[in-house]
Amino acid sequence: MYQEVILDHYKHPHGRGLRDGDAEVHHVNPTCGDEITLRVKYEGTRIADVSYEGQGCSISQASASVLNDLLVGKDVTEAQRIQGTFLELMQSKGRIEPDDAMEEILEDAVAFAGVSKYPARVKCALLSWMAWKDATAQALGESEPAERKSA
Amino acid sequence: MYQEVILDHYKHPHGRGLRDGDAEVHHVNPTCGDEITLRVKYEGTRIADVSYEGQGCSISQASASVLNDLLVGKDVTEAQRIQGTFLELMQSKGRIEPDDAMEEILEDAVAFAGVSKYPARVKCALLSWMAWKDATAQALGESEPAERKSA
Amino acid sequence: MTQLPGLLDTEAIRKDFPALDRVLHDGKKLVYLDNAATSQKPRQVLDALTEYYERHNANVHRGVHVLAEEATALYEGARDKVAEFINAPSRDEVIFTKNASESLNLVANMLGWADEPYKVDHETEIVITEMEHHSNIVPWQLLSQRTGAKLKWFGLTDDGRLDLSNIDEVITEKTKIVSFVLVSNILGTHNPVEAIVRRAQEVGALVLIDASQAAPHMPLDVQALQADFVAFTGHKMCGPTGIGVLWGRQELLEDLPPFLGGGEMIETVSMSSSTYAPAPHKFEAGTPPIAQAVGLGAAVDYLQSIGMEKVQAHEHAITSYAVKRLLEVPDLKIIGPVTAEDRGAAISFTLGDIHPHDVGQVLDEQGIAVRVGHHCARPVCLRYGIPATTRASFYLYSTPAEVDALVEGLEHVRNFFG
Amino acid sequence: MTQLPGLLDTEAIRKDFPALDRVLHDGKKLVYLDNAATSQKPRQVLDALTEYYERHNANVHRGVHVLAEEATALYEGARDKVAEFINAPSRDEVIFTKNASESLNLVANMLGWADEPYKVDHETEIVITEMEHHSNIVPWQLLSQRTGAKLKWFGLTDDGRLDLSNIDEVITEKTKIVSFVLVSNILGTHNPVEAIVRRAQEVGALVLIDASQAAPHMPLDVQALQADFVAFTGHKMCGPTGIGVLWGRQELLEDLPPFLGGGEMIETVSMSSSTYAPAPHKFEAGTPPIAQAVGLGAAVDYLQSIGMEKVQAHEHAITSYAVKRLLEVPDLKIIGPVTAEDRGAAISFTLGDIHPHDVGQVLDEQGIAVRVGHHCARPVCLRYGIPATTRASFYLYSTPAEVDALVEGLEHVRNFFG
Ligand SMILES: Cc1ncc(COP(=O)(O)O)c(C=O)c1O
Ligand SMILES: Cc1ncc(COP(=O)(O)O)c(C=O)c1O
Repeated sequence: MYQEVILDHYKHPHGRGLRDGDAEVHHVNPTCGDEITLRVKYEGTRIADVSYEGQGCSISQASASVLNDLLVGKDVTEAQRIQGTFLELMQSKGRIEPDDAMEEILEDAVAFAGVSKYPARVKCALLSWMAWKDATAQALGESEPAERKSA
Repeated sequence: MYQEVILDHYKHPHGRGLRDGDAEVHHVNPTCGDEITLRVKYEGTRIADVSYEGQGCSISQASASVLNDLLVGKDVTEAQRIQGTFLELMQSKGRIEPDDAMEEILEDAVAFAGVSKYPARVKCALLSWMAWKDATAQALGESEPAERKSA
Repeated sequence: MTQLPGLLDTEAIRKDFPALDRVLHDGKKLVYLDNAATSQKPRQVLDALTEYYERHNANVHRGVHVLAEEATALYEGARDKVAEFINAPSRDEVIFTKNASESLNLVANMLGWADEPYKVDHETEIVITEMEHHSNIVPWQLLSQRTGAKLKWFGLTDDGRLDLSNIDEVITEKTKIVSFVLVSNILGTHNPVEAIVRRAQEVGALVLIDASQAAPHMPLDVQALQADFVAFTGHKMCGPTGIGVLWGRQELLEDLPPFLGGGEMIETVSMSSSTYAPAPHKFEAGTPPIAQAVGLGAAVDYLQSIGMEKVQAHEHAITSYAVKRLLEVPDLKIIGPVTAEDRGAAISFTLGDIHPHDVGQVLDEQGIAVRVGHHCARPVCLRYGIPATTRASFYLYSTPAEVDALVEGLEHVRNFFG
Repeated sequence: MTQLPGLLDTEAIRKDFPALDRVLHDGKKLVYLDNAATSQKPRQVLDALTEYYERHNANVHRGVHVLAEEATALYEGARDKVAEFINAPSRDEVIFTKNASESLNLVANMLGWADEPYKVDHETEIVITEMEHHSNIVPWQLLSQRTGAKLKWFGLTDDGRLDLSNIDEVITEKTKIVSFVLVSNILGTHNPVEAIVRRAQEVGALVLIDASQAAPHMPLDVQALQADFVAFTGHKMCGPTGIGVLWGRQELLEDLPPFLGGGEMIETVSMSSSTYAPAPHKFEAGTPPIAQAVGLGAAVDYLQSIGMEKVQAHEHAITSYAVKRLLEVPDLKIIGPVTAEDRGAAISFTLGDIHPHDVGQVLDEQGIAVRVGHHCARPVCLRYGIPATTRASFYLYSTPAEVDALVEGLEHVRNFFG
């Protein structure tokens, strides 16, 4: 499960550190103590920045780094699509073999396909993604209340 | 386990019916609903009568009949010895093969040796004997309080 | 051999159950008619247990090693199987306990510690019936003693049915919970769920159904029952001892407080306070009965490979035949419904004045295993003024020939004590 | 191969444990170092289970047929074996539960519903320690929330021992119960019983000892411990899942109220009230874990055939060796005592910045099964400021070669994430 890509992101995380944001959330995985503090910064519906601090295993750390890579600069709708695809992959119990279409959407994140075979680790991989979803709901929910329901 | 002797006592119980007594007790075996009401009549320390009414299985009924046979007319010390021997036999889990000495003491009651192999039935065989012990403690305890402790 | 419509191929089925080959008392083949107490186990279940212990044994959840992952997948997979077996809307509504008794106590305790609107206290009432198993009486007596709630119950008719004539007085606005048995283990009666559930819903009371004698014998659909909780036990349905089930509606399991505290049921613990995992784990403290859940999963697979409709039809045929044959025995009186309609495959009876202990013992000498006593339902014996009954109870491997053996055995009992 | 004094003949012993032959990930032989979570089961235990189900399976107590009598004798025989194993003054003091967690909750609940002098209420205090398993924390938190009693605890020293320096302030005249772990499942610490028991007796508090990590590994003598209750669990001591034990002093079991209500635990039941059977049955509601008790009896036989002193000596030797070898691994820090004195065979550690999840996963790829996380003792992790640990834990079949494999595996982990 430890793809080279994952180890790279773990050892050299992208975008790590807390910077200015519109909303901040703190998520914990109580079963293993993995933690993340994550901030999102929006310009309209465009993701200007995702910054984060945390501690945890290589999977949760690398996943946050990949998230930063993938989502920063995207429009929120596009980002939600990516998040949905990543969730689908992680919940596939190893049954999805990422194809070209999926690789186009997920880029480096397809390296996590192998993690989905390990139920105990799926939560690690999803920690930052769940935090991002939450933070986005807060950030956009406040300025555009109509969207709140869908969050 | 159903020795001829036991069936005889069951079908033709000796001394059944409630007659005058110095003490009366009511014992129940809650697991099977067997019940006995038993009275003892003493003349000094001699057992003048043991009378009883009850409902229950052949073993509990026959055992009361045998008790009546064995104990009426005996002195209480002798009766206690018989009761002790019967208790020992019933708790032997089929490991005691009654010898002549035991047969001398227990007479018909040795027929219950086979019952001791059936843990669920031992309580049935002992019901009347426990009732008798209790009633005796009451009857003699009241007139001779010094004996109460040993009951 | 007697041919009845609806019978299963018992010759094939019996090959799966090693215990049925047991020979007793110099050469008498076991006739096992004590299925309401516990069922025998098919080879498939024993193999699942052995395979679990020999290859996959580990503690579940949170483990990152292969064995822990396999054990978790097997344990949680058993939950999926049970959920499907009872048509639960969600697998997370299936709680594994140690037996039906724990399942029933679990509900009683949840309600004792609950907040409004569920809370049982001295201003509220609990409703059960006179035909409950002790495991569905004593927990409510304890709850009533400890909270001051009033315990009420439905009585029985002379022919062994629930007397619901006063249902509106028994179940009232004060009622918080109605708990009753779906199929009685002593009378065999199959109770009318709908009338009770309708009245309970009218007054906003929760409904708990004790399906211990139903789950093994007929299709069980918790959604169709419309109850809030359903309890049953593994060992009566081809599964191992040491495992029971409580199904409960998700929102209730979310709202109600936990019962046993410990490992597995928590989300996060500090010395001063803890938060709890979502159901079902919230109610599964400590290392669960892992192998036993796996065994129960295999039992469910086994029963479903035969089909619960077919099991039910088989038992109905056997029960009809047994009722008819038993009524031919002089002095035999069935305690409970004397037809096979709306009844399960447990038949209690008395035989003249002969005490059930003697009936059971003499039958045992012929290799026939029945249960005698009050069958953990003493109020039923009190109601009918008898100290005890003899009970023959059938299952998917029971045959008409075994009914015949029972009837013959009873003739022998009569002669013996005649 | 490394030769250490006091080792058992593991070559022979390992032949009894089929799971130890398991081969993982294309040809890697299982190195099972997760024994504190659960132990593997010897063939003898699996055979006892199968034999029970194939020949003797029936519900226990009150049955007059052969199978019911055999099942009862086997079940009650297992109680005799366990009583002897822990040197209980009476077999009737041994209660079978579903796991240690139930045993611990059982005591908490008895005290919550007890009369004076045992009653726990808002004027009284409960004492535990910071190194308890969640199963010995959450029941007391629940009891404290529900009764208003104050929950207090002993803290830990930097080297993983109980800090008893303030024992007279922690255990006071208000203390009703002191519950603590004999051997910690996360730190490995073996706690000093005598000092705590002496102080508890001084103030008249009851003492409950959680021996879950002791019973499998050393001679356990409940009389020598001088506690009032001792809890442990079957699956960690070569027994099946689904069975635990609570030993309690007879007079307490007589005085204290029941917990779960139902079949088996009663003397007589009517609709309006019930009386209870004497202990142990009073605390065993419903069909007990019959096969699991039989399996635990076989496990006890197995352990005694080897001898608990020898098991202890073996584990001491392995633990000494493991502590020494682990301390050679760069960046490895043992959480808990760094000697083999007064410690059990569970060793927790951190490895530099590498998260335990990653340590465990990479070890698993080499066939080495360890546990990672907070080990159901999160307050210990909080105390030492770490999110989790990696834990290797040994048993009677563990070998020095397995310790070597672990150390080699850890080197690999360091290189991998280095
Ligand atoms: C010290 C300690 N106490 C209690 C328990 C709980 O045992 P069980 O999970 O079998 O209830 C465990 C094991 O998980 C333990 O290690
Ligand atoms: C109707 C009914 N309810 C509850 C129970 C209790 O089941 P268990 O003994 O497995 O807890 C039984 C069986 O004994 C039963 O027949």
